[in-house]
Amino acid sequence: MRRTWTLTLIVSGLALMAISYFGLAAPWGADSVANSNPRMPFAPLVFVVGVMLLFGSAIVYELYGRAPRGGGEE
Amino acid sequence: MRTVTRRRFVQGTAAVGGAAATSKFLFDGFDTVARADEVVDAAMAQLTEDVVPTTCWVGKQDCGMLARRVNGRVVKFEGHPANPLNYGTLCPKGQAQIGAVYDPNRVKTPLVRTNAKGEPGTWRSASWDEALELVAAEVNETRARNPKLVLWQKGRSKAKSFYDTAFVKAIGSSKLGHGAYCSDTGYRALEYTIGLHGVLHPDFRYTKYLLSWGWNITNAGGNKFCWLTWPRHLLAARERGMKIVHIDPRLRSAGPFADRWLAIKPGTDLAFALALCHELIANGHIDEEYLTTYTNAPYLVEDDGMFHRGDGDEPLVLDAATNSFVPASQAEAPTLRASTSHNGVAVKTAFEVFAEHVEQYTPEWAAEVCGIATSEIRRVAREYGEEAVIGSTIMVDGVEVPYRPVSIMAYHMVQQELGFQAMRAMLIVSMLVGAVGAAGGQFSDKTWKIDGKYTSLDEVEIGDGPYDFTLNKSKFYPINSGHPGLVAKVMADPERYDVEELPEVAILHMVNPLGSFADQDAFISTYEKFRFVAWIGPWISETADYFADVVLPSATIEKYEGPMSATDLYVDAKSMRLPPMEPLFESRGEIDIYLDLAAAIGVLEGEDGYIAQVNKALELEGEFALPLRGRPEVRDIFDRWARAQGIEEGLAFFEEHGVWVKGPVKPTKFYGYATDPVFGGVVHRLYGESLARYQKEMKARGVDDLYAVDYTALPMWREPTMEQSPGDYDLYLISYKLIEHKQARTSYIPLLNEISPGQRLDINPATARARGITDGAEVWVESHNAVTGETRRVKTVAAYTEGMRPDTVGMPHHFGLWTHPASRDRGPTPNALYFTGEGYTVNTADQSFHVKVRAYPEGGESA
Amino acid sequence: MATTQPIHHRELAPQEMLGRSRIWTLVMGLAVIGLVLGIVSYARELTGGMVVTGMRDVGIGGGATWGLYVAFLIYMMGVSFAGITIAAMIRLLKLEQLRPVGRIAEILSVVAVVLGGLAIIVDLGQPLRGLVNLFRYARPQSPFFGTFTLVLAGYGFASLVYLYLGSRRDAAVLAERPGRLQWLHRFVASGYSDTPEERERHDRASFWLAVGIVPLLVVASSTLGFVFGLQIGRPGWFSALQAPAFVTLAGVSGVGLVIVLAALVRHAEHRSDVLTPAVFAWLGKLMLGLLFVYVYFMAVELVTATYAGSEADADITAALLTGTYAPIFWTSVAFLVVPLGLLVYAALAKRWSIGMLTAVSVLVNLGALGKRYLIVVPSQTHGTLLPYGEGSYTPALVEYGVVLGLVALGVLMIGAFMKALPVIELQREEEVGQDA
Amino acid sequence: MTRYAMVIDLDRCQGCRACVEACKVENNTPQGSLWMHVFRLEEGTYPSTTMSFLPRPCQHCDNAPCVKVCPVGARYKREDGLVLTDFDRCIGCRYCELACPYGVNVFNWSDPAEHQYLDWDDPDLPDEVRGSVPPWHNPDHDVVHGDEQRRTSGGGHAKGVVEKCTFCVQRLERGELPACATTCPVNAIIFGDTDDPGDSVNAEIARGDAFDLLPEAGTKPRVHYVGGKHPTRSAREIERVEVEV
Repeated sequence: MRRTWTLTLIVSGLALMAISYFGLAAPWGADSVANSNPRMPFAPLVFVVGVMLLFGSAIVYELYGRAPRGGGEE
Repeated sequence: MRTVTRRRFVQGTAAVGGAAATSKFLFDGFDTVARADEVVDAAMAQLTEDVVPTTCWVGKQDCGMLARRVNGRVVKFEGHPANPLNYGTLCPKGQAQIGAVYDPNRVKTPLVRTNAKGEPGTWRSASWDEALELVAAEVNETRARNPKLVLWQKGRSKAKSFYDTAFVKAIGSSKLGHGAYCSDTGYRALEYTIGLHGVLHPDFRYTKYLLSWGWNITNAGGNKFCWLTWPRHLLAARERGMKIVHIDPRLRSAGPFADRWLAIKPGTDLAFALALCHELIANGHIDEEYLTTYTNAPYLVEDDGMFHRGDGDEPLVLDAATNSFVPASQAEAPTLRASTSHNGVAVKTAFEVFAEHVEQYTPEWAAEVCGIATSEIRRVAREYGEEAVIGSTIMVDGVEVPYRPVSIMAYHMVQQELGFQAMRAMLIVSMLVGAVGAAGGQFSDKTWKIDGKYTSLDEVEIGDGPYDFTLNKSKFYPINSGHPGLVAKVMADPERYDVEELPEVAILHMVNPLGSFADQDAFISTYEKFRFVAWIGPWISETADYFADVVLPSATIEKYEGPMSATDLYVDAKSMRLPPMEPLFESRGEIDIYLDLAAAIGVLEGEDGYIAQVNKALELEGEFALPLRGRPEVRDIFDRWARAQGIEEGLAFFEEHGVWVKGPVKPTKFYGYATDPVFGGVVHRLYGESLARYQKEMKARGVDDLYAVDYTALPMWREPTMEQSPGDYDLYLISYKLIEHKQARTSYIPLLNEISPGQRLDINPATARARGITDGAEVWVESHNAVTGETRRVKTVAAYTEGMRPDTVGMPHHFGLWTHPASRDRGPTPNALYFTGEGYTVNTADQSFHVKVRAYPEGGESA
Repeated sequence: MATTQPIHHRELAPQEMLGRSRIWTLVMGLAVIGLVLGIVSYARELTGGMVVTGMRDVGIGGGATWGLYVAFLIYMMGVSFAGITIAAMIRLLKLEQLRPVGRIAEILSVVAVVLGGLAIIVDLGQPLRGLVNLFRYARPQSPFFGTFTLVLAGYGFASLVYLYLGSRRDAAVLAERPGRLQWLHRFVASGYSDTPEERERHDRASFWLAVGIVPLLVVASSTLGFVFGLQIGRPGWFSALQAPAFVTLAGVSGVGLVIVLAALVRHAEHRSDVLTPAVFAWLGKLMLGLLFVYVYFMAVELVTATYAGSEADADITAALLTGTYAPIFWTSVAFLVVPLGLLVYAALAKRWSIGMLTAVSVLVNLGALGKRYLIVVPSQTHGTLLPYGEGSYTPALVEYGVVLGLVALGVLMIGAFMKALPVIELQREEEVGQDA
Repeated sequence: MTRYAMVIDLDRCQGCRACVEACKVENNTPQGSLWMHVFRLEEGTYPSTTMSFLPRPCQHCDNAPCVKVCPVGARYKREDGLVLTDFDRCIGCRYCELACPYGVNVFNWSDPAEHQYLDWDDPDLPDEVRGSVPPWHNPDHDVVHGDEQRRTSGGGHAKGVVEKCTFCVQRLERGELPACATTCPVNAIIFGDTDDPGDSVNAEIARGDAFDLLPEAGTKPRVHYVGGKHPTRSAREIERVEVEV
């Protein structure tokens, strides 16, 4: 289960980055007004979220099934 | 403290608390979508936009303009597409003048002085009525004794100067202009020699070889047009293959447009011209037909230099047809070159005398004097002579005229001690090849109109004094251009010039002697002597600042003025300055001011009153004449004028179209050869007999040789007086115009100061290094008066340029003003270095703008 | 022998909690002053507009439009890059003896990213717009996109995660002891129990994290290099070498700072027990390697500029070698070459004195700063392709103030961390056992 | 489809800087912000000195470095060839200024409203300008332009943003030529549509002596030059303007 979650995060993170970078952000090029706008508003934010998911996965991997508080289990 | 209490405008914003300012900064245009929409609504709300035709106010030639108005406020001036002067274009000043119109530092109300004269003024606001009454009282007080002791002085006249000359006539005052500082030397020389009112400019439509003689091609116009119109002609000619020989110590003036650059030594133009004459005669480039038919070249001259008149009073010539001596007007084929005797009197033709006279002026000699290679001088003379294709003719619009595609453009360069004769010599160069008034040849005025001075200058009667304060008809300056600087000298020491009565009241109209004339010191010490000074202008000039008792604020462009000639030589047109807005603040248009002033003085109505004079000046007769009773509306004056011109709509025509294009000018109007009678029926004076006569009379009255020496029948070289300055004053100072500025007053416009920031000393790097002057560093320029020994110095910054003669330095003639915050601290004016009076004034009472100086770095005083 | 016992049974060595020395207090005090100065300076910039800085338009403005701030940004990015690399390498290459500096490197990395980010903000004419519009409109094509998103978001976050996971164990240890920060320690520990599987899991996680970070870093720092490297319009910048040169010099300065910090901790907090000369020697060798490569790049760049360079490049090179910038240039070069010499000597003599290394580290960092400055500025003042004539740029006091403030902020962050968590990993008890 | 282009005839340019002033008044650019610059250049030593003039508007490149580097797409290229700046989006990073080989970008270092040639001593100033700053305020700049509906015309909109020549987008929309082309006293600036075969601008571009500025930069400018020659780096600028930001 822990593994599944972690992998899901990694994959989705990478996916978001890829989609945002290649699909949603402003298209490459300097020859039209379209180049100046992201295809989806806040696409760059999506990219950043992707990056965060990617590395956040490590936290999930380690903390899976732990309460954020409490010192060690009895 | 110059005027009512002031505070900094920006304090308002500066006072804003840090916190507020921060949020303003952070959120300024922060919202990136909503903002745009808001402003759309905001701006779209009730905007009324229209366009008003008018004419440029800042320059001298009144280019046609269209004023774009939004809600009644002018937001931009653009060129009027149909105006032949500028065809829709505008120069930098024309564009930037909007900054002057809205200048918060304009005089807002009439002002009355509250402190002593001779120091920066403090003022109180006054009503128009009070101010006008004050002026009227002072004027009338003096007029009662002698109206000539009221001095009316104006800077450049804008448009047809009918309304101010009408005022001068109505009150009978004396009058001074700025001419003696402009190019009047040249005007006198041409009026005297060929009867035209102007200096030298070419027939750009056909000329192929142009001597750009001290012409500031890329920065200044000529005497007839602003810079804008001349370069348009020049470029058209150039694209037809015209070659330009640039004769100027400074390359920048022609910039890339000089095909050849002859860096002549300042003040030696006469020598160069004489050498050209020498070469043209030597090469046989002589238009005998023109010289014998239309000039006094064949007139017989006796040894005393006077014409040989026999028993009659008309000069005789040797008629080759009958080989007899006959009066000039009756000769069929006058002989050009002869040296003979008649009734035992040895006589030579004037041309013979001239030819012998220029024998001495060889290219080798001139090369020495002018600092130009002999080969260059020969080359120019040869090319000029050959390009003239003497004898050829051309059909222009169905009229056959002689074709001499060689010409000279020369303007302010004549403002030098030998200017009058230099200009005569340059004109004679043109006369020798018959280029005067020929297609492609030498022009001077817009049309070939003979000026009254052609006769009057020949008949000057030199009086014995006492003289009037302009020294008109005096033994000092028999040919007189009315030199304000001389008037200053006279007022400083009347006895010396045999003058008894000095002016008491001055009405200064947009003229600023302290700022724009040479010899600042002289003016400061003289204007103090006026009992009363009234100033008319949109700003408080330096002169007003020191000496005005009353200031009458005039409008800038927001007024009626006109009519204006809009011809570019080849297309005839008239235009009008129409007010694109109501006069700002409490200012009034000049015509309104003069109407009110005339009324206050009590000369508005009546037979010789102001209105009557206006009728005369504008030729308003019959139904169009203004009624002599009651104060006319300014618009009505021009409406009558327009209808008198045959325009039914009257002024409404101009209010709709802006410019009245009458169509092309006929060649018979401007080609001297094509006019009827040819050359307006005057004989061109190659030989200036009367000049020699004046010299005799002057000497007979025992004036110093300095005054008389240049009154010679033929141009004669002598070393300029400035050369007598000590050797360590080893540089020549010249001054010149910048395209970004008009006189000094445009330094009131920050838009222009930005692209042309201030004073500088153009100096050749080699020259500078030898004196330890580094580029951009502060440098002292010190001038020396060769006659009085007086020295003057100013500090400015060095500007290296390889386009300057090593023995010459240059300064733009703008700047040096102090009353306007925008013009302060822009460096000195070169006028503070020039001298006027003996040695620095032309024999026609015109100003010389040459002086010997030395330059040394700040801190290097001992250098 | 290694018998596992619950950690709370273990006594905490007194010196293992740091941040109590007099030096620490002194440094923090100075930092607070610096920060205040920085804030005041930036306030002036906000209210008065950037006209209060020494920057001006390129061309008619006769100035440099990017100055000290950007130089500082690049420098900080480099530091951050190096910090996390070291940390990651310790993981990947199992460099047990370097573990004591591991966390120092991690902290350095996080702090540097934050400072770099702030350096961008203070350089913006519309800072608040920047924060919104970058997330809203950032364009991949602009090298800035890479710099901003990858560098800041990417490994800023990554190194934070890395630091966090690495700190859990020590937090757990501290969470046992009552104190003002117990809540924090508990939160960070987030239920860490020192069971073998927990440790094993942590090791695996951080291993992969490291694996993930390293390539990211190379990409990120390279894009930063591209910010300059891809500019045809700027002579002296259009150089393929930019990216690699950036990365190496980054490494040099980063390792340097790690050494300085380590030395400081060692001296101030008496941790010679773990921060052994061996640790420093290792770092020294690492720096030697990087420095050697960089000096090589530098030489190549110079040669290309002087020989193959265009007129414009030649002008810049002239300005660097003999002109306006010669003093900064040659000082920077000396600060990089002299240390190289010293390190080579140390390597040959096999004598790595900590004092010498610290001195060297300070020098190379100054040198690095200088080089960053010289990459940014001269090409603007002396590299205009149209005949604008020479420009000039001197940082204004405001700029120095702001940069000082940023540095101070960094110091405060590190200091605060030292208060909260051990800046040197607590030893695992099997090691304790060995000590015992 | 329209593709705007400009041709500057150096055989005609007299370096008068009327274009500079026309631009400033039309676009209300603040003090120190010159979108058009005219170089006055000097080469060689006396007496063999030569001089030349070089007007330099934004080159509106088809391959514009500034557009590529703009992090937020505030600087963008329009299909009609114009390179424009969205004043409401620019974050003021000045990256475009670095990327541009021609040095055409201008940054608002201080509050433009306080740099409109008006900071003179005068208590009545606020009344006199009646809220329009500068007094010749052009309302076209308050509205959005083009299909993209962005506020791109005029200058001095906000502190901390970059601005530059817009080819007078607001005038083009009214069917007028850019202010510089209109005012040029010697008609040295020719402006037109390269997609219209009948437009005179095409003939000019086709001239044998036509050249672009800094071709090596590969920016494909839409501003071309005819007559004269490309300035060398040995050219010295004389009579430099003194901008005060």
